[in-house]
Amino acid sequence: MSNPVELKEGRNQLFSDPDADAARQFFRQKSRAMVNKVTTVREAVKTLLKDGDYIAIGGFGANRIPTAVLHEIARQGKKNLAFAGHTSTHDMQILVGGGCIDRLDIAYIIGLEARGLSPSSRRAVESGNIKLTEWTNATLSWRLKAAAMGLSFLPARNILGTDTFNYSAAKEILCPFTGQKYAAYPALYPDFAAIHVHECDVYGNARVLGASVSDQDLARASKRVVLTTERIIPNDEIRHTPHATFIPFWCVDAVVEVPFGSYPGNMPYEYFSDEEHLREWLTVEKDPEEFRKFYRKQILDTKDFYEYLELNGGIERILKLRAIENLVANNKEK
Amino acid sequence: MSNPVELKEGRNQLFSDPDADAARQFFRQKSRAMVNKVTTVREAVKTLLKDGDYIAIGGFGANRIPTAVLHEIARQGKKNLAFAGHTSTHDMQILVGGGCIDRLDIAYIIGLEARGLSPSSRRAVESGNIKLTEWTNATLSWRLKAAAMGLSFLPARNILGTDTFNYSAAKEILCPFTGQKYAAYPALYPDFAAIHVHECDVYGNARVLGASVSDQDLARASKRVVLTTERIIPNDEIRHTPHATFIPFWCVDAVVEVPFGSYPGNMPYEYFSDEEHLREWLTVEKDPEEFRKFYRKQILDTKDFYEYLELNGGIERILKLRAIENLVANNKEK
Amino acid sequence: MADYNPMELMICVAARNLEDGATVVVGTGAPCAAAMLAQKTHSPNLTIMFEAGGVAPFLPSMPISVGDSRTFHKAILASSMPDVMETCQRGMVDYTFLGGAQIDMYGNINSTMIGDNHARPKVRFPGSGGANDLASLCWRTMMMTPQDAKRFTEKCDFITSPGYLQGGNSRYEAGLPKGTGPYRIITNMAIMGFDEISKRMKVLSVNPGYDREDIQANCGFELMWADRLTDTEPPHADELRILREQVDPHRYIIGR
Amino acid sequence: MADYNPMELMICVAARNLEDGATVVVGTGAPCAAAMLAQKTHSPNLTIMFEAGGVAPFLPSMPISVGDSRTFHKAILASSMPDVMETCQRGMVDYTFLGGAQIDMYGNINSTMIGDNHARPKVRFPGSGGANDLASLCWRTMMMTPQDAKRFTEKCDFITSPGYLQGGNSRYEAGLPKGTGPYRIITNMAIMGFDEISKRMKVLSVNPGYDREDIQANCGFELMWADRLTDTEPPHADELRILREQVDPHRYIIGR
Repeated sequence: MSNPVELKEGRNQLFSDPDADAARQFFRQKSRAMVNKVTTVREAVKTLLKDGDYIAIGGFGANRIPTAVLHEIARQGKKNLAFAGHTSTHDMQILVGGGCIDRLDIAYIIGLEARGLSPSSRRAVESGNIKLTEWTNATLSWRLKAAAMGLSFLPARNILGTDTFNYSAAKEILCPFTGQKYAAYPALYPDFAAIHVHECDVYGNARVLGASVSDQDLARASKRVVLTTERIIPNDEIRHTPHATFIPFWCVDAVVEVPFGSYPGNMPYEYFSDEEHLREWLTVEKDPEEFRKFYRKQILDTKDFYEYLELNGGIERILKLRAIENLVANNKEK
Repeated sequence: MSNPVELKEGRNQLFSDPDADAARQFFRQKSRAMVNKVTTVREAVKTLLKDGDYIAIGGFGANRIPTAVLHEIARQGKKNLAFAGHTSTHDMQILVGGGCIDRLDIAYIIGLEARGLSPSSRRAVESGNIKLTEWTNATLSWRLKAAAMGLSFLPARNILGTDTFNYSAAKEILCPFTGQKYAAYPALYPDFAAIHVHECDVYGNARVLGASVSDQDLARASKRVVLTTERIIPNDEIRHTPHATFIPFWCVDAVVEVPFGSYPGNMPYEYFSDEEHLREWLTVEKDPEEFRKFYRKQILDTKDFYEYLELNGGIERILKLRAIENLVANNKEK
Repeated sequence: MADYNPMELMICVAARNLEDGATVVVGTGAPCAAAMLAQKTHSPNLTIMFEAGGVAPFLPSMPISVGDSRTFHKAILASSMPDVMETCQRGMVDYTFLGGAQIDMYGNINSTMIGDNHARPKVRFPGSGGANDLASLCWRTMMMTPQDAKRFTEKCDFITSPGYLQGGNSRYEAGLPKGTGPYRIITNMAIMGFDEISKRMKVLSVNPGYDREDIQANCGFELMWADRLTDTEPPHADELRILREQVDPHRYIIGR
Repeated sequence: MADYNPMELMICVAARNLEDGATVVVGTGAPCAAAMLAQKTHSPNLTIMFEAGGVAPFLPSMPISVGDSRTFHKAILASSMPDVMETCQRGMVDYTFLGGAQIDMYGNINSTMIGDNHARPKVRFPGSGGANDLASLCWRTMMMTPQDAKRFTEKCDFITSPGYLQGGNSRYEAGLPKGTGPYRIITNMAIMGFDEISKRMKVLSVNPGYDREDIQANCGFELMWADRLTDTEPPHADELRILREQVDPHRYIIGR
């Protein structure tokens, strides 16, 4: 087949293997038994994540994030991780603070949206010590979807003609039916994913309320998946409304019940983000030394997520954030 | 780029245009206003479907099908339609009986699963009067997904090496990352789709309970969409649980409230399929003349779906089917 | 002859091949019965999936459609056809069962048509439905079928669903996922597997009441034979009891 | 000077470009304010969408994240990022708004970095997020930005999001959807569109208090000028009242 159109390729590195047969070989031996998977955050991170792995985090920035798992990754000193930066903001702050990352698929990880930029994430990315490959939010979504579908690539119509393409690892292809030029995105099969959900049963059958971002695909695409959940619910409840199941058990390796587990992030219908605490991060990050101390106190020297939560106001703080989430002006009466 | 691998192509005809830019031009002028779209089946079919269109039907065979719309298509004598035969069984019986179809993307349309084969659908397909292109259930699913995604094609790993491929309109392509051979499927943007749902508001924001088959993609892929619904619910109810919305209003052109509208098909949680009536179809179809009379009486001579339902036992029949659906042994007491 | 019929034998044998903790996509009829029997005997943790979206239901009775309400009755998931098919494509589904009018020595299956003109077939069958998809994408494909020389044919009129195509590595060279393919063909006479290298059909065990000559005489191509050919273990009393009392009490399947 | 600030002007002008019945994907800040203002004035039936999945919410206040609870408060749909992006890709989304550190004469936008070494940038910005996606896939892209000669640059250090690329038909030749592209650049000084043929930035109207010389002096490339150059209509009292009282009562955006 002669091809008069020159097809371009992004020049940057691909940090994960898109091969669908290689992924299938992994999934072939992954357990599909519906067994009780309840464990601790410590155990889940210890057994399911190893140095050098490619990781991805559910939710969106500071919304519905598995904070307990992120802290524990830092606490256990995991190193040389590659990270899918698909609007990953507070998650990036935690992982960068712990020095856990050396490769980054970057779409949006420095800004905390309307809150401003993270000085430490920015320093890390400007330092040259982290390898960067450019993508966009949609490309990372579609890279996960390609994997969830069991493919090695998907075509799409964005990023063509830009430097975002030039510094990605995408490739141009032609539609065999129309001749139209497309960007082809390599499937992204993360080694490890952590997702915080509203409710799941002990087997990992999970429900998410509100916007789901890319988590349906993320759970399916990832080789090992940890769920933290606001609450564990009976399997009967899952079976009562099977079309509401968002993640089925066979995707999931570990379940940990972590109420308030998205703190300081927003958990829809549960509690709003702690904007004061997030502002404290952005302020203290300006001075690397101050940030180191803050990070040690908040994360490395706390034994678990509950100690961290207690340090920042505990359940009383959550009740205030719940009032904000519920658009109640003031919860003094409670 | 020199390419040592010979890439094969299916030899049969493509009945719809996969071009994504052509579809975008259509969608650009499609109304996105959230306005009251409630109408009648007659008006919806009259204004939204024209002879020669490519149509697709929601649900799965004799489960959650928009019977009222199917009957009305026959009653209005629509002709030369192309049809997406993705486990379309009772829908195919109705459309074939009305002589509405002349092109068929065929995956599964002759058998009624455990009930046996439809003699009239079989005769139609064996006659040579309907152009056939072979696909599978998954390929038609993915062709709709390609359109729902706004693409002109998607890759997949099935049908390679078979006559199903040879008599399709698929093409082989290579993954630009792994060199792996894939089947490429042309996007399917139907001109018209009808979907029966459990509940929707007057704007077309709809919910489906139970297995959803391909209807989420079908609603998004299709240029004009009619919903029939067991019940119209308030918009407030949609806004109360926005993650439960299965089809958003901007996909939908017309909404018709048709309680029991999947009869004689199964409607999950509402009523089971009428196996006696479906058996009557399969029996009477054996004799073309008998079938013509039956079809005239049941469909062409009834003025609407309710008259058809009444002819076959009316709401009392539905109550019996509801008891079966609910696994109640006997509903005599009701 | 023992106190069971060929359908009961085939279902019991099929069920034994579904180990605990595995996933299987089934259709209506005998495959669904085999999966239900496996679940009620040695594989309580077998996940049964249906292509329209139902996964891991408590099946109250035999479904009449792979999309009817029974297929997601108290299920873990009532999802979509693409979700189920993509789960297969991702390599998470171990088994499936197919039927067909013809099968050749490489396990290729015809459920589309008889004749040589696709536009005007002598006989048209239902076609692929999800059969090609499942045969392409699940790890192991099984078939339960009565055996005769017409059905077990030298050459399918139409290859609807892929077996090992032309044998050897041709299946994977065509692009189908590595390591997938036909696994067991369970007939009234024998249980067949496939030769590791040539990918030709190979008899593994002989059912009670039949011998090698019967089996070859009722096959339109030359069969290979396992070095250690065994006798098929007949249905156990327990299997038969559960199959008859709990799985198919109305004898929809086993009464055929 | 009239009784409004440049941000208020830009938001009012942007809002007027969002007609009733249209769809728009917005981020946090000024674009969201413009969409809310349009909805509360002439476009009650404007559908506001957020890339994390929220569609058509009753926004109780300005979201702080495009994925926070506000973005799907009493919404029509709380969906997923791929669903929203695919809706854009399918051609169902009319408008979007972008921001950036640099913009060139073809409307290409840099929100990634300053410098010439991608691995070690002088300054790193947030990067694309969903910006490239929305600029590629929505029909019309708008930008609200203060205007100066550094930001309006001859050449972006990095093209994060596509405008008309190298002008003419280059955007569509690159494969981006036909008919899409930058539509309005709304600054404190002027409103710009793009020339139909060359696709170069063209001033359409001049804001109160500025003249042609100001506008060209604060632009790093040569601007084109509309044949019928108009004066930008300043914010109406009604627009300002609704913006200040209902859209942004805490002056998060308009107080900047």
